[in-house]
Amino acid sequence: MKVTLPGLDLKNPIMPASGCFGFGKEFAQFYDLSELGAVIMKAATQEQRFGNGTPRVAEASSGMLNAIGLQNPGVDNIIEREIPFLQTKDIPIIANVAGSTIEEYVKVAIKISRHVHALELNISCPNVKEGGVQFGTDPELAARVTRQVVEASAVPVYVKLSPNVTDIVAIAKAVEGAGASGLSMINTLTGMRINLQTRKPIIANQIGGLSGAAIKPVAIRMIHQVYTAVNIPIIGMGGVETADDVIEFMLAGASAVAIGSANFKNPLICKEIIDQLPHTLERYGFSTITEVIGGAHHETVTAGLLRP
Amino acid sequence: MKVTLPGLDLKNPIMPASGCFGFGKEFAQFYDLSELGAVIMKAATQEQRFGNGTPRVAEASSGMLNAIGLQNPGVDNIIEREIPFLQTKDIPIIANVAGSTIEEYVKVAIKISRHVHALELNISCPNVKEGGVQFGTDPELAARVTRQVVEASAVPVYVKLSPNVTDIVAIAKAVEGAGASGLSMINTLTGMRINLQTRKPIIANQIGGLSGAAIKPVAIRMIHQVYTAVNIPIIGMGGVETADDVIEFMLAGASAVAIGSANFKNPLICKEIIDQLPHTLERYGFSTITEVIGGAHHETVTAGLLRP
Amino acid sequence: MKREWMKIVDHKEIARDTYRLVLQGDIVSDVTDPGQFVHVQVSQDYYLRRPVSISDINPEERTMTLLYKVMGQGTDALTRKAVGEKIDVLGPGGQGFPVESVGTKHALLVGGGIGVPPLHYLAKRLRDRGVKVTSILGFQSKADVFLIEEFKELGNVHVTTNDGSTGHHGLVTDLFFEIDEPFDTYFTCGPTVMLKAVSEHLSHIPGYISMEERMGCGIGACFACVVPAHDEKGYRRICCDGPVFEASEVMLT
Amino acid sequence: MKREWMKIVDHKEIARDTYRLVLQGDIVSDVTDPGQFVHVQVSQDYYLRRPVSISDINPEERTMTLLYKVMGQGTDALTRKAVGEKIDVLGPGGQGFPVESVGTKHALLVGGGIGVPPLHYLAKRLRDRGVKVTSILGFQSKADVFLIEEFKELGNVHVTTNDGSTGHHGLVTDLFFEIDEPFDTYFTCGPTVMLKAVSEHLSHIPGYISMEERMGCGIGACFACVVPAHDEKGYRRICCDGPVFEASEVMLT
Ligand SMILES: Cc1cc2nc3c(=O)[nH]c(=O)nc-3n(C[C@H](O)[C@H](O)[C@H](O)COP(=O)(O)OP(=O)(O)OC[C@H]3O[C@@H](n4cnc5c(N)ncnc54)[C@H](O)[C@@H]3O)c2cc1C
Ligand SMILES: Cc1cc2nc3c(=O)[nH]c(=O)nc-3n(C[C@H](O)[C@H](O)[C@H](O)COP(=O)(O)OP(=O)(O)OC[C@H]3O[C@@H](n4cnc5c(N)ncnc54)[C@H](O)[C@@H]3O)c2cc1C
Ligand SMILES: Cc1cc2nc3c(=O)[nH]c(=O)nc-3n(C[C@H](O)[C@H](O)[C@H](O)COP(=O)(O)O)c2cc1C
Ligand SMILES: Cc1cc2nc3c(=O)[nH]c(=O)nc-3n(C[C@H](O)[C@H](O)[C@H](O)COP(=O)(O)O)c2cc1C
Ligand code: FES
Ligand code: FES
Repeated sequence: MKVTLPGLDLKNPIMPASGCFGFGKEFAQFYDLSELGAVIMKAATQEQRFGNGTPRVAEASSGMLNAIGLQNPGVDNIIEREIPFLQTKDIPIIANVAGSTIEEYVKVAIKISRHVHALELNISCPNVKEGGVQFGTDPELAARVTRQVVEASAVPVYVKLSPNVTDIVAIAKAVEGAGASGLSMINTLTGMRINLQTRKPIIANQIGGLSGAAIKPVAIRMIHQVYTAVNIPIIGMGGVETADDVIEFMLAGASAVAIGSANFKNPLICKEIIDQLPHTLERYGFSTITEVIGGAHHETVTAGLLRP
Repeated sequence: MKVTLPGLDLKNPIMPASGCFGFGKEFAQFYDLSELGAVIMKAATQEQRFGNGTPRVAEASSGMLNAIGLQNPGVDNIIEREIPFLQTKDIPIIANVAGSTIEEYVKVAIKISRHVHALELNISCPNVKEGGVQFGTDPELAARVTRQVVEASAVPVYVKLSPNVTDIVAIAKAVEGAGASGLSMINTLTGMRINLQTRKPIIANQIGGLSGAAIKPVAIRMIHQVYTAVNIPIIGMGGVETADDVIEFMLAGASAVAIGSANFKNPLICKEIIDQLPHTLERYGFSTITEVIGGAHHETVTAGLLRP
Repeated sequence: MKREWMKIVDHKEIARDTYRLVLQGDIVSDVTDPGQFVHVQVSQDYYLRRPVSISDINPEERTMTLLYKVMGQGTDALTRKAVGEKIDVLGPGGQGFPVESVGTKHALLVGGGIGVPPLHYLAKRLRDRGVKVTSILGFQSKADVFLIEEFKELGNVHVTTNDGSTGHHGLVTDLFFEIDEPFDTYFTCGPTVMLKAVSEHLSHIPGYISMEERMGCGIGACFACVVPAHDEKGYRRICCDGPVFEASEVMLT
Repeated sequence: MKREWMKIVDHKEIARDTYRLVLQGDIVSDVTDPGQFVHVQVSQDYYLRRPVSISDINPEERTMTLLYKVMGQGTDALTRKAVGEKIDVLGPGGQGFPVESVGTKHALLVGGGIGVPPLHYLAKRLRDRGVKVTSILGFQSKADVFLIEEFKELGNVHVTTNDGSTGHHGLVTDLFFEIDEPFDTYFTCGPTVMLKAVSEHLSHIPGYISMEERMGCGIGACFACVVPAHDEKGYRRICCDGPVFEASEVMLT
């Protein structure tokens, strides 16, 4: 079940996704976090942020919308009050780094990279007015912020891509060229729900990010496309809810998988999937987890509806 | 329930979406098509097309993928063998026009526009190798093909937009500037599913278009954004399955609504929604259907979780 | 906090669109305070859980009573769950009303609509400590009224309805000056407009309010359910810092 | 074709992962040919319907028998539907095996695995017209075998299994030369590899094959289920032009 990625020795390929697991404490009451492959923390910005108005979440078919707005206690508080708890667990820690300007990204990266095993550079948060997502939709800007954060960081940088783009491959190649050690994809698709009673968008921010099973086919498609275009590993996410989903993401090209909103349905989901994974691998005829990675690209089994 | 749009006098705002209703014959065994607001036919190309290999569909959470590949009998056969049947029904007919080159689009538009009430210019089909979608992802190309088809067409042209773009507003404005009488949005989101047994994409074309309830929040978001940026009407679609959904699309800014893959779940869906719509309007306090259009933009009811 | 498939042992409509759901399981023994809630997964068709307050518990029978009102698709689907079925529950969540730590002699409980249920268990706990309890319960109309007999067993009860079809015709706040014996603390749960009105009227005494917001995780990890607070921290999470707060702690908007 | 909520009147496992589901409703009276199918909505959790062949009908009792094998999530969920429940069915769909229009005296029926069911009703209809019926039914293993007794009542039956655990050890095509009396027409349903092998072996006589493909609409409107054809039109839709075709009509790939 071991997977080795730049900066990350994963005892298994499962980790909670950023923003869906806080800084771990709440989930530690359900299971021992040391069982995880790694943990990705909630986004860190330079200063404390209070985020958007409420409501911040809405339900959708097979998914949910959120517009938290990067609420977090700020990088210093995270280093002081949150990371020490996670360091007591035997798992690599990934810090999700956000900002409104390249300078902010760099400052946060400099500080926090001294305390974690890798950074996830969040250039794809759809829920803040300034910064964040414009870096994720323009290959040049994406490359620029990546290059500077890679230089500033003491640990490998995984860039988290936005799916709300015409050409995901162009962005992926741009950040690879700028020195990213890996990719993390996908962030949420931007969406909206309207409350028929009030006739207004449900979410105070109007637009939110769609996550959950609904976006899985988009995630699989993008990972499949990017896998053949880059030479850096991909942490896949977007609608993972079962051990079968983990295999599907890895066949598409992910080297590890993050689980986001499914933690809200079932706080034990990461642990349960980790427990099921060996059996699932066996069922589909794999002997190691690394064999699965990119399998959809190099397998020669003929597709079809054949059955015995 | 009446809505009047360029070229289209709709007795109600409900119509089947292109590609999900063939040319109507199959559904005529379930109900009288004259009850519909209008009908949008399967895409027409200049020559007969055989489409992609099979499998062409796959299931997804709250949705499905398809990669039919614009299979159709060609514009001449459609005019000769399919349109006459629809003309016996008392409904406006919309022809979905596709092509690989601007010339093909123009030729199809010249021919078919003489026999229908409006065109839906399909610059967004994700499932063909050449033509189609590149026109839908580049504002300049989109404007160019729109301009020429508008010139060639005898009837108003609605341009069907692809959601697989970074900036939907830019495309919408470009085609409005090029003379489109209306917009139709959204086409499918590109996605993929992988068969864990064969380890290959389920769909022969690998990538397919995701439709159904899963994409509704993306459709609502895009319609909401585009509504304030253009002055032409929008036919909304993407996951409509209930009369409530119709209201949600119209509040976001749609003037009429098309129903696609839900016809596969329930071949009577369009008729059932038409029957329920008056009651649904009343329930949410509307006295006419036109009052709903764009309601989310100009309503003054305060949002909130207030309850009596 | 646990995730548990709890058994439905009773399920009945008790007022218009309002249901009593009695669940049995281990979560019951973890309930500490009145005003805590459980996070209910109606079925796999609904992506998010629904927060519902604990209205009462029976530790011997390992049961808890939830009272819920049909407000949308999820609660509507919940009505179709039958006795004997199991349901996926996460809880108990949050900080409830303080009982031991407040020195109240005469408590005023103010409930509005589906905000009434958590006050029931609170009233029992206060009564058990010898606190005098007076309740003002507001509903839309006669058909919506519930739990009145239960509250009457625990103290004085005043009922108001918006349409005057039973009790006082008007708002809960209309009755504050009709309560003859002075009360020293208030506890309230209901729509935000009501919470605001109550806390403004009674700003001279200590009060505790239970709040509502759409939730993601329900356990404090996602920051979906925040409410602005007056202190330096600037916010509280309703699901774990609340849902009950001291009235002076948070900003009602 | 109709959409109907049909009543489940019987539902049992009859072989490994293989279930018999008996449905009652008006759709039954619309069935014309053996080999037609119904399009089943397992539940709202599944976006697409599942095509399942009609294995038998009983017009007096207004019932139809479906035999299905658990192949994925949808068929797995189907096993949990109980007798008495209703299920959303669209049908009958498609063109079945010709019975009246073929001048066969001795028909060979070749079924593979879950392709066997539609041949059952076919065998009955052929027998009713006085046609001699010989069947070769192939399964993976002994535990997968079903309907043998039913076929035996209608003619000679040869069974093959891939692992030799019962009947002949090998493929259905191995047995073609073991059938003593000459047959003049074949009818087959099963996996595409088998259909191909059968039609190649028996290319000298007329044959009818029933095909499978993933479907969208199931009624001919979406072009999901096409198979290439030899004529100018170039394709057939399995859901409405088929699922049964003359062997020479379509290209098996
Ligand atoms: C701490 C707390 C305690 C509660 N206790 C009770 C109770 O005891 N009895 C009762 O009837 N109701 C209670 N509610 C409100 C109850 O959670 C909502 O009425 C319910 O979630 C509505 O779900 P729905 O499926 O009917 O509506 P939908 O509109 O379909 O719900 C869609 C989404 O919005 C959320 N949502 C909608 N309305 C509310 C709301 N008012 N508060 C929070 N989330 C909402 C839902 O949870 C769901 O995620 C409580 C809410 C909170 C926050
Ligand atoms: C005309 C026709 C008749 C059939 N008759 C029978 C029958 O009598 N008994 C029986 O057990 N099976 C029959 N099948 C096959 C049956 O439809 C599939 O086994 C079933 O759809 C698998 O669904 P699932 O949910 O288990 O699999 P999943 O993999 O979860 O299905 C996902 C999607 O793929 C489709 N799909 C998967 N496998 C097939 C397949 N082999 N053929 C068509 N669609 C497929 C499903 O319908 C669904 O849309 C028939 C198929 C066709 C086309
Ligand atoms: C409530 C919520 C908060 C999130 N916050 C962040 C964040 O702070 N940083 C980030 O990079 N992604 C954030 N995400 C995106 C997730 O990490 C993940 O990319 C996305 O939800 C898709 O995965 P899922 O479908 O498993 O949820 C958030 C998602 C949710 C639902
Ligand atoms: C099987 C299938 C075929 C389609 N064919 C076409 C087409 O030929 N032309 C077109 O413009 N859109 C086509 N579409 C897209 C639909 O018209 C519609 O835009 C999309 O499916 C979203 O709506 P829905 O969620 O209601 O299905 C097709 C969709 C499906 C599912
Ligand atoms: S609901 Fe997630 S923090 Fe409260
Ligand atoms: S499944 Fe739609 S045409 Fe056959």
